[in-house]
Amino acid sequence: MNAMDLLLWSRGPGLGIAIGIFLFGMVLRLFEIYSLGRKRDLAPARTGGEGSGWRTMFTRSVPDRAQFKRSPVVFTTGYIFHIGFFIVLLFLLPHIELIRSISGLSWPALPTPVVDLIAVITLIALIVTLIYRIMDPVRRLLSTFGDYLAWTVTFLPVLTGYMAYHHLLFDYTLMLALHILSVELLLVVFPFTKLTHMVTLFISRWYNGEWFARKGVAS
Amino acid sequence: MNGLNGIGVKVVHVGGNGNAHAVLREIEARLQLLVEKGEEGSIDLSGLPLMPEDYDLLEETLGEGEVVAEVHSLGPTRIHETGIPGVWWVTHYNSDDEVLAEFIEVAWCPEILLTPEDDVKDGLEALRARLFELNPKSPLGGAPSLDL
Amino acid sequence: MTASLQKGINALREVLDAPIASYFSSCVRCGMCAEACLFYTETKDPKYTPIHKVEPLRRLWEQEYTLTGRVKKMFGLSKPVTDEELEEWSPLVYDSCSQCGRCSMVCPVGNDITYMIRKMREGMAISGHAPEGVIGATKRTIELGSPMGIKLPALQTQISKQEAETGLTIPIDVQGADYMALLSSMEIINFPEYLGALAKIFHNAGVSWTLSSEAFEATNSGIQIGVADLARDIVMRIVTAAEKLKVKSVISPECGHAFTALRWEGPNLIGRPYGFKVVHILELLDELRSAGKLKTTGKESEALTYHDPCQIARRGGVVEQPRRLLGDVAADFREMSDPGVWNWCCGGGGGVSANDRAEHLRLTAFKRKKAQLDALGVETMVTACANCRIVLEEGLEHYNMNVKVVGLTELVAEHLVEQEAGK
Amino acid sequence: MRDETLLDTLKRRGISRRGFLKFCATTASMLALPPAMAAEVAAALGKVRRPAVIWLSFQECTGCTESLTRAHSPSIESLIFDAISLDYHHTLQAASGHAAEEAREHSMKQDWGNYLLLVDGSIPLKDDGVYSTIAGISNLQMLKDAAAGAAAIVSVGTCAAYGGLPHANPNPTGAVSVSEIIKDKPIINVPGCPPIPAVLTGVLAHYLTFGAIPDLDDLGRPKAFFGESIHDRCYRRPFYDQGKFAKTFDDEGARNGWCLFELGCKGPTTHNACATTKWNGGTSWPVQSGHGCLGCSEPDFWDGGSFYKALSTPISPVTGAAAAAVAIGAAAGVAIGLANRQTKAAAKAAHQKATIADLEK
Amino acid sequence: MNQRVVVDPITRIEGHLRIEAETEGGIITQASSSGTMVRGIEIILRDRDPRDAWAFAQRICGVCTLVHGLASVRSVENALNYPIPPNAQLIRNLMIAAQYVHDHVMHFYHLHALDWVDVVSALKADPKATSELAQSISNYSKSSPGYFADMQKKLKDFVEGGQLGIFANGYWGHPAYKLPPEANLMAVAHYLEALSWQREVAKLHTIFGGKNPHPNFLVGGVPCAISVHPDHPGRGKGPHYRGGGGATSVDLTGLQKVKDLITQMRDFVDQVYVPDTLAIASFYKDWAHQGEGVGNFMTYGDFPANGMDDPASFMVPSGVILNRDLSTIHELDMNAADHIQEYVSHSWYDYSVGKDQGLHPYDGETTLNYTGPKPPYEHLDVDQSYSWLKSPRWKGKPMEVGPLARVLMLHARGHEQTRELVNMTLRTLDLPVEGLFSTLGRTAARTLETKVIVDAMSGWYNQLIANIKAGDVRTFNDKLWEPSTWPKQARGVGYMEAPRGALGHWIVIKDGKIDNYQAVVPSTWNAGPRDPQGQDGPYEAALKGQALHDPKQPIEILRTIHSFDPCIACAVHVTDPDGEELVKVKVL
Repeated sequence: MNAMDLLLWSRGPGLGIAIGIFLFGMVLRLFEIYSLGRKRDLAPARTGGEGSGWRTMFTRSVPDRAQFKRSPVVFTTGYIFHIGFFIVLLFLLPHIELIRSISGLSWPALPTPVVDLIAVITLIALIVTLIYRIMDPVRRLLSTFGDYLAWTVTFLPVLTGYMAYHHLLFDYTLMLALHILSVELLLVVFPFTKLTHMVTLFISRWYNGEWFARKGVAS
Repeated sequence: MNGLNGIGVKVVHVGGNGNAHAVLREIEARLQLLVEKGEEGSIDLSGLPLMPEDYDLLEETLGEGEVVAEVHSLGPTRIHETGIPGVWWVTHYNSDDEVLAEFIEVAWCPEILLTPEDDVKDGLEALRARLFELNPKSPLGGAPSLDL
Repeated sequence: MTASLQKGINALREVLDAPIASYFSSCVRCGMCAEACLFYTETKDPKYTPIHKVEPLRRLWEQEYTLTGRVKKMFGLSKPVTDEELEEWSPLVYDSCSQCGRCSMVCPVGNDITYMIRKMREGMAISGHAPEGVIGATKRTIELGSPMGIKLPALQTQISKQEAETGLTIPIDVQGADYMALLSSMEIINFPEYLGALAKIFHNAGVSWTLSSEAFEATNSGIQIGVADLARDIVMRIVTAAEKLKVKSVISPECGHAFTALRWEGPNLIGRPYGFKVVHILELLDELRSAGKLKTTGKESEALTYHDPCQIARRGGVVEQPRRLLGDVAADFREMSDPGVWNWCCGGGGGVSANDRAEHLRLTAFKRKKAQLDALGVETMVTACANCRIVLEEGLEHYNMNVKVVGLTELVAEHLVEQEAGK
Repeated sequence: MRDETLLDTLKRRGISRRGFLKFCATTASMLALPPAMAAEVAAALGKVRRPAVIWLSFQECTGCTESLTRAHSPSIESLIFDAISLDYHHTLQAASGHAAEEAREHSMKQDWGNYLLLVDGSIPLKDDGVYSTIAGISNLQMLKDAAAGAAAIVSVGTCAAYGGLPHANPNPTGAVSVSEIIKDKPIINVPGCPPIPAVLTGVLAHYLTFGAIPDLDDLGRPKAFFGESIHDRCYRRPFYDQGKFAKTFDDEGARNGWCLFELGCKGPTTHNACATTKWNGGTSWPVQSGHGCLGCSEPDFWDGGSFYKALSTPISPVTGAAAAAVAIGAAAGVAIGLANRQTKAAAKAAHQKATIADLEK
Repeated sequence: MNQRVVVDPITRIEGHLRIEAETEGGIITQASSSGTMVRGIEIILRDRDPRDAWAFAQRICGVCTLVHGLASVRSVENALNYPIPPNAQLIRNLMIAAQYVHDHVMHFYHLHALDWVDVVSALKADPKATSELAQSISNYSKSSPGYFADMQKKLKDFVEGGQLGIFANGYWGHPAYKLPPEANLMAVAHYLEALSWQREVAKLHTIFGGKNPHPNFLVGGVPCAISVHPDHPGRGKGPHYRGGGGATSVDLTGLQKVKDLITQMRDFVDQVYVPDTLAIASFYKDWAHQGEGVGNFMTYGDFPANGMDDPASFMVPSGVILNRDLSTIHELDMNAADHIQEYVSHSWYDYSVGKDQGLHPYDGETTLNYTGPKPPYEHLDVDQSYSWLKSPRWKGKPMEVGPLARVLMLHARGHEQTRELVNMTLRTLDLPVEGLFSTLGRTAARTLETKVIVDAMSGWYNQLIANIKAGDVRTFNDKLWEPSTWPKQARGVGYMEAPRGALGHWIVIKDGKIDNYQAVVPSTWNAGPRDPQGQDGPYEAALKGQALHDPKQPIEILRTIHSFDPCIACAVHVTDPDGEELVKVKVL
């Protein structure tokens, strides 16, 4: 199999398989979660919790100031790699074209050198995150194989995308194929690792926000 | 109606790609070699993608020199010395006047302008032959020899 | 597998619900919850990271309720939950968690870790991995009616004393009173002034109230140890008494977990809403105050601060009321750092104070409160939880700190505008 | 004449030493050799002899041959007259039928082991190759016979190099490339649909000059011409970097020469010399005229998705797979949901009311 | 003596074609035309994006490299009712015209000339006399004695070198060659001139389409944005200014180049192609009575002035002429189920409705089913299926398409310039009008229509420039570009006059994808096998009755076959009636 075959496979059947596994996995996960049910709270609430549930989905993205001071590295690198990852994902023209071809939606792209710079920053933030995970006793204790796997499959698309753009290691065709494959790996691994948090965190935050709100506390 | 003169034209250029700078640096290095060690060299301009702006920059920086020459063999070859002595601009055309190749030569004199030694030898014979035709009795006539 | 472990795991299977599944699905092991937990911040021991404390629960969820977990289990790739492990986890679930809920506030993905620990205790307790001290308290509550073993005669003694002190009648078993007050055994033994304070305030405000001889104890060890069946029995005593007396409301005393148990968990434990309302005493006082029925005079001149009991503030939603009340009676109120819903626990909530084995850890954790107080330089610390009060006093004593702890209700009572007595 | 060197030929045609020097300099430039190599080219060309060339056409459209006739430097006539001896070529040769076949057989016999074999078109293997025959002989047989005596093979065009259009899905005739069949001869792939004539003549010039095949990439293409992607050498590349893209074929961006990526240009993954050599004597090339690169010098480019869909998009719609996955996911979800509920219900059923006694282990 | 003649391969054509012919006493009594190569492009096209189809279809042929691409684009536009801007129409006309001029000249000199011109004989020519001959028929500048002497020397060097390359094994000296040495030398010189000329004029495609062969096309217009702007002054500087460095190749320099190329084309046609045709034809007048064919002629029409929806604006009109009757022109309907049908009774295909039924292309099927002999084979069974070509018929009748059909149609419809040119030709060659229905007529018609078309190019060019000057630079209509704007189902036909004749692509689109695609190409009309009624195709009919001077050197077959300008791969052998091969025939 040559580089072009690999690219065609990754853009064709590979993508279908990856998206299939991703959606299969995510739908399954949601069923797994919701099938466990939740008892209705019979205690009279101070305030309705739903609104607060929705609100917490977003407000929880902003840390409490004191809390930020306690873990600046985790917060800062976390912010940078999340935001960087999504800028690269959503504002590089080829990615927008992908989204447009699937969903019909599109928006203006950022200049490629800007995205390139952000990719580098994202990579650095991810590396710092990994180092911190290895060095910091709490994160080291908590970390499982799945955490390192999730880190790897997140890191690879950014790295291979950067390498493809700069023609590093392999020629662009092969590098692009590897880039797309790395994204497909991400999609395949996604539902079965903590990467599901991208979806389930909204569920969790809703539960959390709703729970606190019933007690009259904005969480 | 079929004239193009009536059309106002905007020529949109896409901006240089910076390769002119690379070429100029290389010229500088080669020129230094020529001065210090007498080494001649040339740069193939078709090896690098140059935008019109890059050409402009190259031409503007190098300027026009004193010598212009043209060789006619397998189509014309046009040569001019740039405003930097020792830096020659050599363009080979085919018989349809299309550019075949383009070089910047850094040399005392571009190689293609030098007369090949074999041609000089042939030329000497030819001249003697013509002299002989003019005056078969001249001391040189009739016995052309390369020994001279 | 032992029968007890079987029971424990069965209990965990029962309590695992959609929120927990979502929480475990969302956790990214970022470790930020560690920084929110005073047992970690004061020890720097990573095992006290809140989410780590529910690791056995996570594994059980994965094995029982996910496809990948089931597959892994089928191929013997997952580690089963064992008695040894639960024993190892017992100090993490009981000793180093006061159920303060702070981690639930900081988790970036929104996990309510406190909720998970509460649920995990259901399995721990039933499989015999609860600490001795907490088991004892629970036993006493069930068998004697109160965790400290206090019975009605002891209360009656205190009632008499307070009636004498205040010159007011303290009503008991009055049918149709508006409010039925509850007490925590800590108050009965250590802070009986609270009862007097109530009498004075209600007298002044003209509130009709009563105590119940059948259910005066508000604390609920069943909640702390984490056995819903027991907690239900305990709650049921109060519900039965209140409904028998046909009161409109039940007043939860200055006790954190009692409020949580009665106000938030109670209806869910008994499986139906109450026929009465539950208010915290601070809520009631604040209501009276805004209705103009609570008139105070004079203010404390010395610098004081307020310690928010976790279950009342963060987990109970009573945050502004104490501050308004204090505004009336304190001239030099100083807010602690991280106030209100961001407060730091005294270290003894969630059954930790009843857990002898945790004493050293609790005192270590108290360093957080010490640092807060040191930064503030106050002489008095007001609070609204008898358990907090005890724990704080022990901590202050341990660290030789010269700070007085008072209950807010008593403080308010001291500044009441006196009206004609003996109505 | 077969023993005459190229220098002899040129001299006989009255070309001076200066002319030869120029010829070598331009050849070196075309082959992307450093200018200093011109002297080596001269030395080599001074000695080489005209090789016999046999050109076989199989499943093709003659576009490759047409392309060769558009070669500018060297032109096809100078190639035919000066550089090579084109002994068999369907479209150009005078002879037909048996005479043509005889010319081929004669040339093969005379230069056995030394001739260059050029092939355009793919070779159908399905059903014993009935889908393409010449003189009643299957393409496969003719290729094998001719390849046996070749010094080297040049696969001209994408069909011969990689199977090309006949090989595209569903490949009704079982078409394959030359390299799928011939394994024991050096093969130079000169893909393109059609290939750039200068690339083909350049490859021939290289073979003539050095008597060996040029450096090839892993797809068997000469690195000198296929070493870089269209995108990297494209004059519109700065616009890609600036994020300026034509959105349709006739908007301001299109008229201003902005990048055609969004319109499906396959330049980034296509290796060819179009951007530098251009087409038809440097007149223009697809991107310069305004259409994205089709990627025609790459294997399986016909099956690389629509020519108008950006390189980063799926080749085939994923909606079907997505819908199926959601459906299967939901079915599996319902199944595991039921199982979960059963587990929970069983746990509830097994619940025995806790007593104080249970607390002690 | 009866012989079966099989010719394989025929060279100097595009593709692979084979003809088997029965001869009786040196006269062909029945010929069978067989295409021996198939790629299944129609099968490959299924389920693809209709907007991509042109690129696939274009690769049907690399010689008439433009026509299938354009027919494909037109079929999609017809199906979607997709209008294109006037500039796109003009640019397409220019590109089609350039294809004609390029293709016809190349056909004449490089594919056809060697049937009439003896290369070896040219060595005997007197350059001075050649110069006089050349100057007597044309004012072409390259006509000095020195020029022809140089040319002769070049040829001589080549021949003396002993390695004849592409000229090897030609039947030089065959008695059928009638030209004097001087005419042969002139023709050989022009053979080389035309090689260099065609390289140049192909550039018109390169400017608009990016490359040639296989320039690019676009559904909805042309893919070459015009980068001139009416509001801005020009720019350009110095002796080294190369031009063309603008945004696109269709800039000021590019348009000027187009103008120069049109002049270059016209000059060559006027000064070389037309005079050479007449000069060579004057030596072969006997060929005005041979190789006629079926006598039915058909055109679809092309070169619209107002878009494809207005056939009245076509420069080349459509119509059908039956039995040489120029007085009656039958109208044809591309969409009518009973007008155009393809038969497979002698083709290696299956139809679901049975092999003897004809199918309109919309319902066309492409199911490969080879039933011929296993290769290597000596002959085909011409009573059964014997070709990869189908047999298209109009109302059941075989039709000849191509230059002769067009010239006849223009003539019959009263096109003035065509009438003048035809009359001039007939006068010059002293031939009756019936002389057109022949091998010679076919070749001459090709030359004449080239003249008509090259003369029309300036008009389209001027109109394009006028539009640009007026500020209209539109080249593409994006309204129906997105498949989401299309109906769920649509079908259309894209047709054009390709250099080799009437070309149609029928497309059925379903859910934004190709559901069925059928191309009926000129060479299928001309070279297709017999139909169920046993009616010959035009090639077969044209060879019928042909006398062969020497069956071993059947130059006559090549002359007639080449006069059609075949665009397929074929082959011819000679075998006896029992199928036993007698002799393999060498063909020039």
